[in-house]
Amino acid sequence: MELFFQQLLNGLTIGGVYSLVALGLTLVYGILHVPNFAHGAFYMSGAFAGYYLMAKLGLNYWLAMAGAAVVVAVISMLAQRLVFHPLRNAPELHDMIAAIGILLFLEAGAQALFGADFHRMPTPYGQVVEIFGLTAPLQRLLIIAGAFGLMVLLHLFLNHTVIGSTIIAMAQNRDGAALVGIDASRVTLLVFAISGALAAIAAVLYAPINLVYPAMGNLVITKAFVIIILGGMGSFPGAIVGGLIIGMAESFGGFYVSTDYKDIIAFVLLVVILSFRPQGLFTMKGAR
Amino acid sequence: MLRFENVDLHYGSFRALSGVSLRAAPGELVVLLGANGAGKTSIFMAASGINKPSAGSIRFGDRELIGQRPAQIVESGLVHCPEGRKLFPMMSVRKNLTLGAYVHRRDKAGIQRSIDEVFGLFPILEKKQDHPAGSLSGGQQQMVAIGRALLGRPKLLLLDEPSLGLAPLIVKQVFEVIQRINQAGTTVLLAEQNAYSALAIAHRAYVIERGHITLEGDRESLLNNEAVRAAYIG
Amino acid sequence: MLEIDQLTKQFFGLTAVDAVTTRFERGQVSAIIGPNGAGKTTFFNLVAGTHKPTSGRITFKGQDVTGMRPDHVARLGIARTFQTTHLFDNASVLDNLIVGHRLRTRSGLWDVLANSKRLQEEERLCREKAREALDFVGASHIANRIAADISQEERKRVAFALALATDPELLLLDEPAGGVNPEETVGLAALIRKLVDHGKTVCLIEHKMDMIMRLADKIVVLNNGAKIAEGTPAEIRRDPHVIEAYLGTDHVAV
Amino acid sequence: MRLIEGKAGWALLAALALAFPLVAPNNYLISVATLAFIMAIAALGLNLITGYTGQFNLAHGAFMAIGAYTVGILTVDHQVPFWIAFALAGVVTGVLGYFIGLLSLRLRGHYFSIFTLCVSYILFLLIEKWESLTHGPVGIMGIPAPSGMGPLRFDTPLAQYYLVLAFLALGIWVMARIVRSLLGRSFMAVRNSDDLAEALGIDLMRTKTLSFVLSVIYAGFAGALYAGQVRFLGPDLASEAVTFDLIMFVLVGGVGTLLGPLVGTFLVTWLTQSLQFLQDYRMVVFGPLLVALIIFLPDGIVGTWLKRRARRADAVQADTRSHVAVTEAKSNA
Amino acid sequence: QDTVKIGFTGPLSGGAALYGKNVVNGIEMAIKEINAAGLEVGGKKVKLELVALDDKYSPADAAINARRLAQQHQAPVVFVPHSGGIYAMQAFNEQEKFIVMAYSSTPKITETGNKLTIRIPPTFNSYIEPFTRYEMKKFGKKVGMLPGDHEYAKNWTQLFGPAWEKAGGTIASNNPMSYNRSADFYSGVSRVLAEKPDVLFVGGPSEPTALVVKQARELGFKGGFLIMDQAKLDEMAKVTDGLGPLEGSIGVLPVSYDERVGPKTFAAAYRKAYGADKDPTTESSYNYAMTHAVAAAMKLAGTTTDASAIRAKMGEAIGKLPKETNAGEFKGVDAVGGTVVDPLVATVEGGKIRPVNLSDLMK
Ligand SMILES: Nc1ncnc2c1ncn2[C@@H]1O[C@H](COP(=O)(O)OP(=O)(O)OP(=O)(O)O)[C@@H](O)[C@H]1O
Ligand SMILES: Nc1ncnc2c1ncn2[C@@H]1O[C@H](COP(=O)(O)OP(=O)(O)OP(=O)(O)O)[C@@H](O)[C@H]1O
Ligand SMILES: [Mg+2]
Ligand SMILES: [Mg+2]
Repeated sequence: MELFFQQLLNGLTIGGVYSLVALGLTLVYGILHVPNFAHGAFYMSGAFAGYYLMAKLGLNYWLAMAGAAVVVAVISMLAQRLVFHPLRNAPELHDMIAAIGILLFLEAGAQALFGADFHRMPTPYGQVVEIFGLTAPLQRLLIIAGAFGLMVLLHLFLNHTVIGSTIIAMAQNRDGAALVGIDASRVTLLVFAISGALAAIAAVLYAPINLVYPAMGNLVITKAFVIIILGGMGSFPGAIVGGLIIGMAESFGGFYVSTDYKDIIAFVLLVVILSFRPQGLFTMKGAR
Repeated sequence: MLRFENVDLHYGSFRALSGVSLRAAPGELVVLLGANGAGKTSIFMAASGINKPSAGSIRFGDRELIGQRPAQIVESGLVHCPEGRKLFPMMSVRKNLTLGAYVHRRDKAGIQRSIDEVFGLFPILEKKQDHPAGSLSGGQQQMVAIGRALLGRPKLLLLDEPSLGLAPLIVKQVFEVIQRINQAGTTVLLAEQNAYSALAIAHRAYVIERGHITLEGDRESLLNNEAVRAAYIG
Repeated sequence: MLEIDQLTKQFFGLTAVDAVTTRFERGQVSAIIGPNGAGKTTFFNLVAGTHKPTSGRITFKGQDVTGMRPDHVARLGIARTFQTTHLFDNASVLDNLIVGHRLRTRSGLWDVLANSKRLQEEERLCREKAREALDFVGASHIANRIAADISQEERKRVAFALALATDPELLLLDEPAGGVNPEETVGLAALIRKLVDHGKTVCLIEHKMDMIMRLADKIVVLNNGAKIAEGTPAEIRRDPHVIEAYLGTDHVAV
Repeated sequence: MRLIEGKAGWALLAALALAFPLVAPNNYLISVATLAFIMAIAALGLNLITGYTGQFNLAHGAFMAIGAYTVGILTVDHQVPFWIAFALAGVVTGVLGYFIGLLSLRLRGHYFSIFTLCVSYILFLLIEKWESLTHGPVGIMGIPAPSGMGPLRFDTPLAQYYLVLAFLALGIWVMARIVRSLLGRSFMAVRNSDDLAEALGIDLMRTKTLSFVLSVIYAGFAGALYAGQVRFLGPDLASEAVTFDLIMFVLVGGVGTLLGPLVGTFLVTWLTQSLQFLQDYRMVVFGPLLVALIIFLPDGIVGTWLKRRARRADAVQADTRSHVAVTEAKSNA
Repeated sequence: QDTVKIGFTGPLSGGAALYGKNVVNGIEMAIKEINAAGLEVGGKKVKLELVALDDKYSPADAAINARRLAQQHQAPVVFVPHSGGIYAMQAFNEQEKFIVMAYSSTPKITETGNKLTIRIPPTFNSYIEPFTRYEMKKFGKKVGMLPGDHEYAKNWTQLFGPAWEKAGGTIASNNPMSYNRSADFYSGVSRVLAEKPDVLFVGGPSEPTALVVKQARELGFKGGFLIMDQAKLDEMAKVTDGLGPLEGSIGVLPVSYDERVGPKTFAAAYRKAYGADKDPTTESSYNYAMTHAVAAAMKLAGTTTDASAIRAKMGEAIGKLPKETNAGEFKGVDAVGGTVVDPLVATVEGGKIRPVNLSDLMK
């Protein structure tokens, strides 16, 4: 039983991180209708920014996290301005390839700046705590709390503030949004900033129990894509539930089936679910 | 109130508007008549800042609109109810209407009042207010689009083919509503295929053909113009 | 020719088409009218196979076509146009039309690789059909223009031609004169007549009452998905239900 | 007139390709070109499903790996002669493509793309994990070079070059036939609007599946040639990086054009080879270069050229029919 | 003065870039030293120059790079640090006449009969038995296997499992994990720990291996770690925050703990060249020593171009390498082209890394 709860906890941890990354992806998808392949590189940049601020500038964990969020938000907005904005009228294939260009650039850039080495981000929360007879590293609990707290905040922001609803409006009809006076370029920038910040925060939450290195984003981004089509592209609850499903599948699959096959489990799950619901779990209308 | 002077508009190398000049005085209801592809929508798109003219000037009050962003133009009181509706399909009808008042977002009470007025004009929308706008039929969506434009509290309202795809009964209502809006003090620029109904409520009208204004006049003179009758009223 | 029996379609609880029973006769123009959201387009989608009905039966020339895929339905001889005129926007008008006859051809991959007689024959046939259809609707002069660049009325005509190229017996036209000015509407109405004179059966959705009243042999009126009246134009014009739900009292005089 | 111009162009290309080894200073350039030809064959296939049929397949590289592994496994573990294994590579990818196509082509747009991305990942994992069949991460070594046919032998770089060139030429010829036929028109109809295509009686699923299978067969043969050329296979061949490379080739050259994949493959290959001196900074330069290409030449090199030519032709016509305005041809892949 | 190009192809970008960089660093250092000291071959002064090309770990790119190095740059030797690239190059290196300097301890690369291949690291066979003995004596007979799932780990696992059983041990479970790709080792580690093993067999790149160790300790594992030679104890200690969690481990001796003259001199020079905080790895030290060996072999053979002649002198050259430059403590080359080494291993006892002689463990 204890082992079961350990896996549950673990599933929540990775699920939470996946969800945060997937949320950023889903938000940008909603606005641009383009799967942002560079998102994994944003995640990686967030980890490096956090690492640099902590290890090199000696900032504390939370400040470093905020700093990383700002840095990546800026990178993300720059990518929007310099790359996606000029491509706004181009077919979607182009945005995808351009995103790959950004990814290559950021990955190589990180390597040029920080070297190809594995880095380790320190954390003040390295202790192992006991709750209800279960041992859990504090950082893992922090990840869970952080990830889900952020999701609630984001939900409130999108659905209960005017700025939030402008984002949703933009996602549904760009021209329509412009005609009611919503400034499209500002909203797009804002979405990119949020998306980047979410990736950075996810990275800084997760990095202390993992490693920081230039290719780290690739691991997460494939999963994030699985998640957003599992949940329905552009769907907010879909990203969260999808993240949890994949997190749990990996955790329990890795434990009860085999770690060797745990990645396959997630993908096979996707194939099965999409065979029954081709539009993903959370979209009502035809998948387009 | 609105003044186009020698406006040219290009799509790529194709010239959709050439030297268009027109005006609408405060309180007027001006109709644009023209065949399909004549350039009516292009005029509206230029005014609301979605498309950028390549030459000329568009003045709204004492403000030059060319070069301004759509958001700024809406804020100044020029609201465009577009052809093809451009609603937010997954949002509820009510939320669509509310966003229409985006530039007045701080005035919560005012928004509520305006929404009630729109429901008064189109009772069906009140019933459907919690449905996603995309699930409504074409005609109902057109009503939402007009309603949303009204929530922008237009000083000048641009209506692009509001009767397109509407049932006759509803078309009649729509024209009544437009007239009422106009009588309440809003200047209206209306593009229509339905020339007879449109002229019936208009003060003045322009006829546009292949991107040129070819005729201009008040209601009577156009209704009695043989060419116009033959071409647009039938 | 087309018999509809108790046809029903529900979307997430909303009944868009509600137990409609009717029939369309060969060689006639039938019209479907009704307020916005009455379920007219949905009705077409059901007949054409785009949506599967919740219940009910559709019989075409004695054959049950209920729930068939759109391409099957098309091959059986039902062609349709869309409410928002769909064309292949980045191809020339003629290229648009050549595919139109593809469903009547049989050459596959082997023919292509071997450049078989059949393929050459069929390619010629498709081209011929396309020209023919274009001539029929009077749009030969725009054959080489890019479809995205032609006017609304030309689009409507090309859409007709595209439907015609499939060699249909029944044409379903969704608002063929929507967004077209009165002068051009008359031209389109004449074209529809011409279709019928050439042996096609037509079923159309329209809001332009003058056109419908002049053109249709029979009118079906839908409201909230259900059929509220059916009959000749003269009958419909007088029907109190129709006046109340749709036309409004003014129109009686037309 | 245009036809002759086209034919002459192709003949010129063929002559260039045939003469290249005579002027190439060394085998290095010849083997770069050989590998580029192999990639170009795969890119041609990708262009069929993506450029002409409008379905953006992200598993293309994985199918190339399937073809390669078919050859590797059959020749190394079962001593099957190369050419028989080569033919079977096409069959295996085709059959697998058929089933994967059935499963994935029901999805539309990005769902299809990302679903295929996942399929690609599953195929990669299968190759990596199914050790008894694929040798897992250890890889397959000792794959024989293509065996000789009659008097021809294919064990020198030069011979391999001409062998691959012959297959490329065949691939182009078949592709040209397909896209210019009624079949190709059906594909393009599906790309342009699937609703309309369906209403016109085109069986969407059949058409898309056919295109998918044809396209992956190209990938399968490309993979088979790759196996015979590199003679070692590891699971990395199935990674998405290969697919991304292929997409890049198609896009840089011009999507939905016959020549595009070829031009793109050669140009990008040349670029990556010339940027080698930058070593680990290579991608810092290559990334932005790619972005710039996409932004400033959105139709790719061939696409831009064709469009310019079309516009010139249009301008000439416009003079003769003064009342008809001509908008620029809209491209929408 | 002639310039002779020394070729390298390996991953310089992407996930394995660090690995490639480490190899390049070693070669680069050696070349600088050789040029500074001045090299004379057949009475002519020659200057060595490194040409390093990126192949992103891809065999096809490695093959192309090798052709380029051999033909455009006339490089007589090409260093390559991954087996895929090695296999791809072995298909033609005898024709094109260049030596494959293979950095991979996979035994197969020297079993193919290729006459122009030098395998730089020793095969790992020699480690397995002593490692097994040590851990079994110290902690018990039940091993839980948590190796990586990459090629190298597979090869190790294949030999290790039977060896452990032969020594009288049992295998609780074998659970390979993707060290390079996985985002989380939690479930894999807990799965193996559920079987209550005495010893864990782990190994992959140092840092992820350290995460596995850390995870195991967090989940309450008290036994020892038998660490595959790919991971280095000193690098692992940086991730586990000290040697504490590594107590009871056995693995290869990190270069920086090697007290023999060659490695010690090298470690000092490496830190000087690349920064005091950079610990040298065997990737660097082995390739450094072999670059020196190549230069020496050229001198002995009296040619910078004839690959077979250079290859023939490699054994002698290695044997004659001065102690200061023989950072790998190589003794020579065996019949098939593999190096002969007496590697040192290390255990972690009392919070310290202790060098041990393999032969001592076998007693
Ligand atoms: N985005 C565009 N790109 C290219 N050409 C366009 C574009 N939009 C409109 N056009 C062309 O510009 C001309 C004028 O179009 P516009 O939409 O302004 O006409 P309209 O009078 O509103 O017609 P309708 O009655 O059909 O709405 C037409 O020939 C049309 O084809
Ligand atoms: N795919 C769908 N999903 C959900 N609801 C739908 C769908 N299609 C249509 N509806 C609903 O079915 C009802 C009938 O719509 P339909 O489009 O058939 O009306 P219509 O008679 O064609 O109207 P109009 O004249 O405005 O085009 C509407 O309430 C609409 O919201
Ligand atoms: Mg218009
Ligand atoms: Mg309709």
